[in-house]
Amino acid sequence: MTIARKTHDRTTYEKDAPQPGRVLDARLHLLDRQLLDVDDVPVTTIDDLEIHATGGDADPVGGPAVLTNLLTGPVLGTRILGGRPPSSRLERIAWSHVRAVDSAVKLGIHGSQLDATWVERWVRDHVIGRIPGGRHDPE
Amino acid sequence: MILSDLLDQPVREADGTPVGYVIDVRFVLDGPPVGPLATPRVHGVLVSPRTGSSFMGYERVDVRSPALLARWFAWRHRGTFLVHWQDVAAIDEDGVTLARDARRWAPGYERPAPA
Amino acid sequence: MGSILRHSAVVALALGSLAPLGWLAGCSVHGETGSGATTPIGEAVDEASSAVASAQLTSDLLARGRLTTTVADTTLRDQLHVLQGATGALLTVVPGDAESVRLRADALRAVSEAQAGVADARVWVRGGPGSPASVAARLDESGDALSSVSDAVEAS
Amino acid sequence: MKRLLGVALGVLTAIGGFLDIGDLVTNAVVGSRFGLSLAWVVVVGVVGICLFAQMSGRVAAVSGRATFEIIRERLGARAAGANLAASFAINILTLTAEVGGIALALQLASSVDPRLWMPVAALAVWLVLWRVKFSIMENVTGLLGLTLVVFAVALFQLGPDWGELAQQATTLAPSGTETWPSYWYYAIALFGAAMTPYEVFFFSSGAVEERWTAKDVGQSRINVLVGFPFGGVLSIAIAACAAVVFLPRAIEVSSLSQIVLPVALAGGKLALAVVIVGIVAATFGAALETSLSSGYTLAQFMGWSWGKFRRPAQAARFHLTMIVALLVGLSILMTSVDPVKVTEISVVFSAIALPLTYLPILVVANDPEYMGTHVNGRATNALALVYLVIIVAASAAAIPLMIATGAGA
Repeated sequence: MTIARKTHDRTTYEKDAPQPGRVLDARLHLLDRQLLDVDDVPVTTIDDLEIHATGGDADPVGGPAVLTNLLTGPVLGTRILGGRPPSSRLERIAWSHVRAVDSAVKLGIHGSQLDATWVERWVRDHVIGRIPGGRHDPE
Repeated sequence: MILSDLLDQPVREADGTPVGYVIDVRFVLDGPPVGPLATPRVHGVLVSPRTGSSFMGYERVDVRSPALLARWFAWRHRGTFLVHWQDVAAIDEDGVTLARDARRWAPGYERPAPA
Repeated sequence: MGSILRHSAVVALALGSLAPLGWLAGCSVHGETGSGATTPIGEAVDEASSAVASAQLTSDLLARGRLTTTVADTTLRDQLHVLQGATGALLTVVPGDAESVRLRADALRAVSEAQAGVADARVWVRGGPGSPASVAARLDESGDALSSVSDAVEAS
Repeated sequence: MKRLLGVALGVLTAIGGFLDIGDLVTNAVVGSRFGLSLAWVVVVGVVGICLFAQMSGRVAAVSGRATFEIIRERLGARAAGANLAASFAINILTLTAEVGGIALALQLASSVDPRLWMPVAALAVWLVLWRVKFSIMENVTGLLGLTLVVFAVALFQLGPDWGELAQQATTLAPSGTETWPSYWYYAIALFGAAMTPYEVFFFSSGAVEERWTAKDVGQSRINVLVGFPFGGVLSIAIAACAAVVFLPRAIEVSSLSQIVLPVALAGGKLALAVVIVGIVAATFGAALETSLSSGYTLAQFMGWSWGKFRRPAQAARFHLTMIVALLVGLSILMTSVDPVKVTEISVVFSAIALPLTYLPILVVANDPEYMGTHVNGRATNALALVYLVIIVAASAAAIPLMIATGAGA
């Protein structure tokens, strides 16, 4: 997949101006990172991101745009085969819930408030919770 | 827009000549704070002429070790450049089209002091 | 680099699931003549003599009170499985010439003799008739038979 | 005094926890066929696992991220997904071998058919995973596993010809009827037995389970650098016992019952009882570690809540994964496949899967955004790069050699 042989290799471009805020690259800092809730309990992994024009328009091209939602959902199947699940199937977590980004992305709210954890809650209530001793601390 | 519709897409200049692939999208946290953190503004897209998938970010950060590995990854992604978001003219099914006089910037960025 | 890892991961995955099944299905059938036919006979005989040697060591240790009955019984039982495997390998060999047919017959006789010896040893281990001396003699005899067949195979 | 006790406990657990059914079987088979001419591979493998475990433990302690979280972050969902599938399949294979090992060891103690022990062993493993605290589980199996020191004691009591053993250890070539392909095949099997990926998943997730911080990195380094080499010495002792007893008698090791014979020869019934306890503890500990690793890898990839420090109800899918993994392993065993054969295959596939886990960890251990000032030193990086070459070479050569030698037949 190499393109445009003519671009000579040793090009060095001018350095971008230092930015007023922290720099986050999607793939390097956000995508596929662990998402932890306010008690540092893992909620899910960030599968995708959603951006909107600052005015809220879904098509962000042509004007300033911002990151609005972290997305999570049944991505593995489509990721392996390519493409992505329809956007209706993706669970949205607003950026306003995010309290920190370091080796994991940390939310300021409790995991149970998010739909992303309904599978966990279902397995807990219907499978693990049913087995005796499931709700006690290991000793 | 869902970001994975943008990542790995081919990139063309205004006159149609292909220049590479989108390997990442850069945000800068300098928008109005809607929650504990500032809103991430879409600052630009990172384009690599060689391969669609960026790998471990070696081409952007100043991680120099382990030496052999770092040099090999950086070599593989040489020529990666940043295009500001306002220089992105259009995004459609067959890829990203840059504005006519789109400026190219170095992919590196100021690293926060080690934790 | 990501793609290389991906491909090796997929290869590992594919083989991860296929190979154990293929491997557990047992070895391929040999059907050549000349030394091609005798090597599998030699291998089966080596397996059998390894089983007999293990049985000799086990019964000797038990006789000297250095081994518990349960471990001795388990070891002999495992070695019987090895001997069955050796017999199975010998039966599936398709010898091409008269000499390898004869070698195969000798090998089968020696291995079945070894099987009987080890089975009787197990009877003694569990407190049945027999004595350390009789068991040892029986095993030495089948051990010698196997080594003579093995020498004949090498000579062929 | 308490700190000293903590250090001692850590070291002893590392020694006891080092050996599993893969080490036991592979070292015995290699000893019975090649004598000590492959002992150098154990040394290479032990240095490798010391480097790798210490690096992944440091990454987990400093960044708070366990191995598979990092693999997903660094490789992205697709490459990490393929990596997960391969690592998970091989982990199930190893888990199957370990549970089979428990059943075989219990058969030695009871002469009851192993297929009756297998469900009992799987249930016992699950019960411990369900109720027992992480550190208690780790320390008990580790300390009991220490009884495998009896192999070293047995070696001395056998009064071997040390000169001949040393001569074997220095001739890096197959002897007698063994061919070069099978020599290298078993070299890879030994390397895979020493550097199994599940040990790294378990070690780094354990650092998060026990809430290590940068302060604890020093302690973990002592555990690893003292404990694992001792484990390696025990591996070589197993091979040496096999070499001394089986090589002259041309006995090919194909069952666990044979592996204990040298110990019985040297130390009689007492030593035999000790070694059986040791094997049960080692295989039981390894079965716990491999089940946990199956839970860790999947949960960390998918971002589920995981960890034994949490109540099972707070890590529901993590525990469900472990239950399913144990059931899959048990069902494979109930097809009366020979656990020793499964073990021989699992160690080779461990060697194949190693690069998939090693590379991301090596990269992250050098990334200041994760590690701050605790990035790899220059020496560690040099050694790590040498091992990257060894690991990729072993992984690439494994499959062709497996075909060439019919899996070491």
